[in-house]
Amino acid sequence: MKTLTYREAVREAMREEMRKNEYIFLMGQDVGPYGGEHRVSGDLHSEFGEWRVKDAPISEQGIIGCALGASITGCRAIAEIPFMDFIMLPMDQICNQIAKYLYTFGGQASVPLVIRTAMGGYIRAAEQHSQCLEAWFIHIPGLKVVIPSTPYDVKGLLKTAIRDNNPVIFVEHKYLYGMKGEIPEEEYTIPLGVADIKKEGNDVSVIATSYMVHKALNVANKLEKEGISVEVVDPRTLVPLDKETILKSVEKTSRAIIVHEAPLRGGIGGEIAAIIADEGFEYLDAPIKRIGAKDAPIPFPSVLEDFILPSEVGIEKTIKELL
Amino acid sequence: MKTLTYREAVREAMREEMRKNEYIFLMGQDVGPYGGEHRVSGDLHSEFGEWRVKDAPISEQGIIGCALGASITGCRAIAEIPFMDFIMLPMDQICNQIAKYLYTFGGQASVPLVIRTAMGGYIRAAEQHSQCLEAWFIHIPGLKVVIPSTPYDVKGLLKTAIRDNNPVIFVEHKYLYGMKGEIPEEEYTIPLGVADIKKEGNDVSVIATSYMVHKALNVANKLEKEGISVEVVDPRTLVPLDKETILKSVEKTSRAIIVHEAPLRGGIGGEIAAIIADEGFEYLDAPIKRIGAKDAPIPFPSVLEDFILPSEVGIEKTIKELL
Amino acid sequence: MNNIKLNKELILSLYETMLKIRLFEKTQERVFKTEQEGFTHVYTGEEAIAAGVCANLNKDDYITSTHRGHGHMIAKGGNMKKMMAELYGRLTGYCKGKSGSLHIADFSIGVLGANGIVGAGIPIATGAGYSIKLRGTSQVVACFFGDGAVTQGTFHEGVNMAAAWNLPVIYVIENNLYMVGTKTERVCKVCKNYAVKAQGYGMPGEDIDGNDVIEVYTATKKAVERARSGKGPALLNCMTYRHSTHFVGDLDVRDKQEIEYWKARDPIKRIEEKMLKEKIITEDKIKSCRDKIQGMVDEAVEFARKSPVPKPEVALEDVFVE
Amino acid sequence: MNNIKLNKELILSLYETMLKIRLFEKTQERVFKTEQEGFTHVYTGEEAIAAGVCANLNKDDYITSTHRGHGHMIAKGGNMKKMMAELYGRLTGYCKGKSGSLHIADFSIGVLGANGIVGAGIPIATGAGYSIKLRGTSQVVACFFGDGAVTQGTFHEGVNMAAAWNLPVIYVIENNLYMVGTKTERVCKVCKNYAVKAQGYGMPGEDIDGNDVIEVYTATKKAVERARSGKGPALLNCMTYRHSTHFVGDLDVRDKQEIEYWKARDPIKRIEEKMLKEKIITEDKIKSCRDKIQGMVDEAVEFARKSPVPKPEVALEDVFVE
Ligand SMILES: Cc1ncc(C[n+]2csc(CCOP(=O)(O)OP(=O)(O)O)c2C)c(N)n1
Ligand SMILES: Cc1ncc(C[n+]2csc(CCOP(=O)(O)OP(=O)(O)O)c2C)c(N)n1
Ligand SMILES: [Mg+2]
Ligand SMILES: [Mg+2]
Repeated sequence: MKTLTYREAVREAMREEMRKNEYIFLMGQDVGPYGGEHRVSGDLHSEFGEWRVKDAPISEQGIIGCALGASITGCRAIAEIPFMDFIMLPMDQICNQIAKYLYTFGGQASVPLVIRTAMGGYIRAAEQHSQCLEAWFIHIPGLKVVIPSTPYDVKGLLKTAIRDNNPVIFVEHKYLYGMKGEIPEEEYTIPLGVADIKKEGNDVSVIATSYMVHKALNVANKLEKEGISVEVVDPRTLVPLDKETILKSVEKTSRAIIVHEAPLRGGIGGEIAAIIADEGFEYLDAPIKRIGAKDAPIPFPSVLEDFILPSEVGIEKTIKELL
Repeated sequence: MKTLTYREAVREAMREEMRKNEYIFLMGQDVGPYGGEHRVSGDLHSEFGEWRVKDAPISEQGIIGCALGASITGCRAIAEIPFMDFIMLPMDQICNQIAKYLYTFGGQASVPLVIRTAMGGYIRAAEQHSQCLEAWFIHIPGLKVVIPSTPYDVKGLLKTAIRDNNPVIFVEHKYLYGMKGEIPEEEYTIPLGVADIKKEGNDVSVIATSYMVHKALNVANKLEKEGISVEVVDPRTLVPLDKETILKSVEKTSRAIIVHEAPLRGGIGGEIAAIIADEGFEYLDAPIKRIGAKDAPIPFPSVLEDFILPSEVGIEKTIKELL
Repeated sequence: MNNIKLNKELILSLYETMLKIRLFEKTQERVFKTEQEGFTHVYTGEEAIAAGVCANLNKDDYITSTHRGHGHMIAKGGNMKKMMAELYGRLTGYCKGKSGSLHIADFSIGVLGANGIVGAGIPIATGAGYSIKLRGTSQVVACFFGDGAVTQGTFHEGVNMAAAWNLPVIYVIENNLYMVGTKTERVCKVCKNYAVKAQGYGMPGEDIDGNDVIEVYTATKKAVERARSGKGPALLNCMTYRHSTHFVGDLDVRDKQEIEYWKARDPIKRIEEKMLKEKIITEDKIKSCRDKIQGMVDEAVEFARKSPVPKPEVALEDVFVE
Repeated sequence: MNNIKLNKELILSLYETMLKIRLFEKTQERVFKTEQEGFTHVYTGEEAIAAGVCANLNKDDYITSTHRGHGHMIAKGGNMKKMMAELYGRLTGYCKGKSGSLHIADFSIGVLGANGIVGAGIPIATGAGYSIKLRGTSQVVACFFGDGAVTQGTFHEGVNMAAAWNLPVIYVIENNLYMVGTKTERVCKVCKNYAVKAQGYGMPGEDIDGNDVIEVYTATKKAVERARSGKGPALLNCMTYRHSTHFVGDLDVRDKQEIEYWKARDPIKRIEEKMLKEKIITEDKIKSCRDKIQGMVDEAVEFARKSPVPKPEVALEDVFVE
């Protein structure tokens, strides 16, 4: 085992896969000599050179379109959109083009590409640099959506995503880049569609994603001392979604809370709640609760941002209200 | 009372409001002398002239940005995006700019504009001309979202939307444009945030939007003869959402089915189901069901499109399974 | 082969390609109305562009196409039967009958797909160019789009990247003066001499007569040679006019005189006249050529008609690949 | 006022504006590190552009701004106290302390907002121009953005519409050769002489020395007069260089010599030398001017420090207006 940051784990996954396949390339603003907006690409440019680690103009549609064009003609692109907020610009390329290419042309060409992007707040970056938009992508058939919460997960899932022959929206978290975790020395991958129970428990299931997994774990560890047993389920991938693991957890606990950082309304919490309210209805002893950002854009100073975004206090309160 | 098509009702709403306020203008591709991609603007160009009914280039970001810039400097824009699929192009202008303008600048400038767009399939227009994307917009704080199902509603709601000082995403339906309905001779408006019970019933609540309202009504009318009493609730606006009316209906019937045309996963059905599974949990006698498009892009020939999109047969089947 | 005088075989083959497109589209206009679903945009009047451009391409070169894409497919060597079957929504079609007129592709001959989103193919073509560079082949890409598409941000972004990185892409504007029912000059000050835009990206651009197949061919030849030798992209602005309405069944808001002016410059009539004058062909040969091609088209229609309609479940295939 | 020789008062006032920006930004760089949250991009080195452009604008003229927007605000007449309070996240700030350095606006003086999305302000400026046309006033819009923003589709779409419709918008490129840590020439072949792009849209464009405030002023004057008289937009490509890193605290990947080269062309040093040479100002006056302005900036800092932090509930205000 070795200790890597989430950022390093991402880089290592790319490095290992790029060494194996010379047609994989990374493209994005400042991914080259500068080392990436969040310093994720680091030294990849010096190892792989100009054409495999490509600095792009501020042309998000161009970047994603280019990644698509290359990926249907023998390459595998990894495109970086450093703030998920900017992903609004290439939505057409992602959702009208990439997601539908295989389907529209009757299976003629697959699109083996990964769009790496970083979501999330808690970094005082204000309204246009803090959003979480994963919910948009689960709504578009043809895209896989991955949202890892730990260094271990991010490395194993990114390697799988790069090898996948389908387009993957790979959602990192800015706040997590600095987080350290244990990583095996040997190579490993994690399949898409397999949730991870980050902590077992019996009283309530908290289904949380990305950075919220850590907040949920902190609360769970705290409540354990108070005799409340919280199960924390991390779906890890949203498409495909491992609903069996989620439903099994709810079957055990009879109570479900879904926590995500994105605004509550229209977030993935609705989707997960709806699955439980349909397929797990008989298991439930209490209303399904959702926790997400309050109904406002994300302001920058800590006093305001922390008020809008989910907090451990809020998660704890909801758990206690539900029991 | 007079009879107008949905298309004519939209046009009449614009005409009436534009006559009252000379700073309202309509901008979009082909809205001018050609009369609109769906012939909605019709003769407005000849009444209001070049600057108030403005043909735009194929620049969706430009159109929406232009609408924004005009609407914070004394005008009120109505921007037309004739196929909702194309709204992927100006997502940044809509969701990073328009939705956040008032908030980001601390309330300094409101953004009184309406983006009119037409969603929907059943017209054999294939993967990139058939989508319903209303779910994306409810997820972005700062946008109102309206989705009318009848000529009466579309006129009254559009007039309100145009007068609203906030940005409104106004989602028409291509299939409905030709539908006729009764409209009062005298002026009227419909407030945002008020659902409409399109048919009362006691056995099950079907919450449906846009064209699906009509499919639900057809099924309800059919089942009535079989002794099954279906209540059809049309939220009409998604933000603000009239959850009281929805919850009250579920309180009465104890059963809920949500029907929308967009793909099931990530659709507004999840949001509505989650609200019911939380705030209406105690009313429920059965799982909450959702009906939406199957998990695929939308193919063009009727045999395939009709298989992917929700059908009356499917709605009927789900109702019967639930009872 | 010298620059201006093309050899007889080449001219004949350009002519034949144009004729294939014309007769396919004329037939499509007719059968669409009664036998197909959806929408269709035909290419009549613009045949010289697809023919002149694609005659310079090898089978493994790429093209990206548009909503008005049948001509590109035919010129790149597409199979008319599979095309027509697709337009009829039949399982034997290029896309299993799923996608119809707006969305034809044949990856086996480098047709990377027509596109329902105006301008969206431009960065995709740039990406194919990037792939060529990375893989180190000598392929090129021809990227077709309309004069309206030039007003899309994707044009700007895609072309800039290709120019910056010397990618082997030929950007071909099919400048038919209109975007649906709006004259492009109403929304774009510089729109007839688009070549000037190329300077702003640091690449060559040329305004050419898009109804003169030989001019299109020779301008493309230069651009393709340049691109293959690693010197980067070029922009070709081909002036033309569509004979049809925007889509079949649409109203026509265009000026009668304008239509007449352009019909007199019909690219097929022009090449026929030239060939007759230069004795490359005879009236008889023209007729037999037309008959032969119409026969192929009719066969394609027959094939489509007889082909099976997909089962509903086909609609769930190809969302993901293994 | 004639074209080349500006009068003394005007030069002094341009100088004063530049100095305000410089001292505000130097102070901001310092206080940011220990007293503020978030991110901040400063404008040092580029002052001549905001000063020279905005000196041509009336209070009711509009500007749109960027992530590097403090200079635009000051040049348009913004209140330093409200600015600094915003940077500190205080309730007395321009945006109630919600949005910080990246998002300052003052609608009362026509500043329609800084923007965290590169290039997004460009179509918004076009829309303000459209509004002027529709309302029939004689206002103009100045739209600021960087050389990197030129590679955005929004640039292309926004500028094309203004050119097509003769909207009164001056598009001002602050061309500092970089986009974060990447030299623009690596991703854009034509990037120092951006004016050539203007031709592609059918509007005038000029490449100018953005570190010469008088050149910026006179070029803008011409463009503003043209726009006010209904003749349409113009593009000004102002070459400049930022003294700071991309954001405060970022690493600097730029060449030392390049930095030295440009620091020697510091716009403030240049105008000071010119004024001294032409006896428009004395060394003493420069000093007292600097002291006076630094005093204003310090007052702004004090104001900010003493201002109340917003209550958490402020975060829920302004999502919608009545
Ligand atoms: C992004 C987008 N906006 C609008 C449309 C609707 N539309 C379809 S074709 C067309 C006009 C295209 O004009 P041009 O590029 O000149 O091609 P032409 O039809 O003239 O061949 C428009 C506006 C679309 N398909 N995609
Ligand atoms: C759409 C978008 N893409 C990327 C970024 C990240 N980003 C912030 S500033 C910047 C560089 C901008 O360069 P330029 O326009 O030249 O302005 P400068 O910083 O040089 O003043 C980038 C890429 C962003 N904010 N928005
Ligand atoms: Mg055209
Ligand atoms: Mg720059």
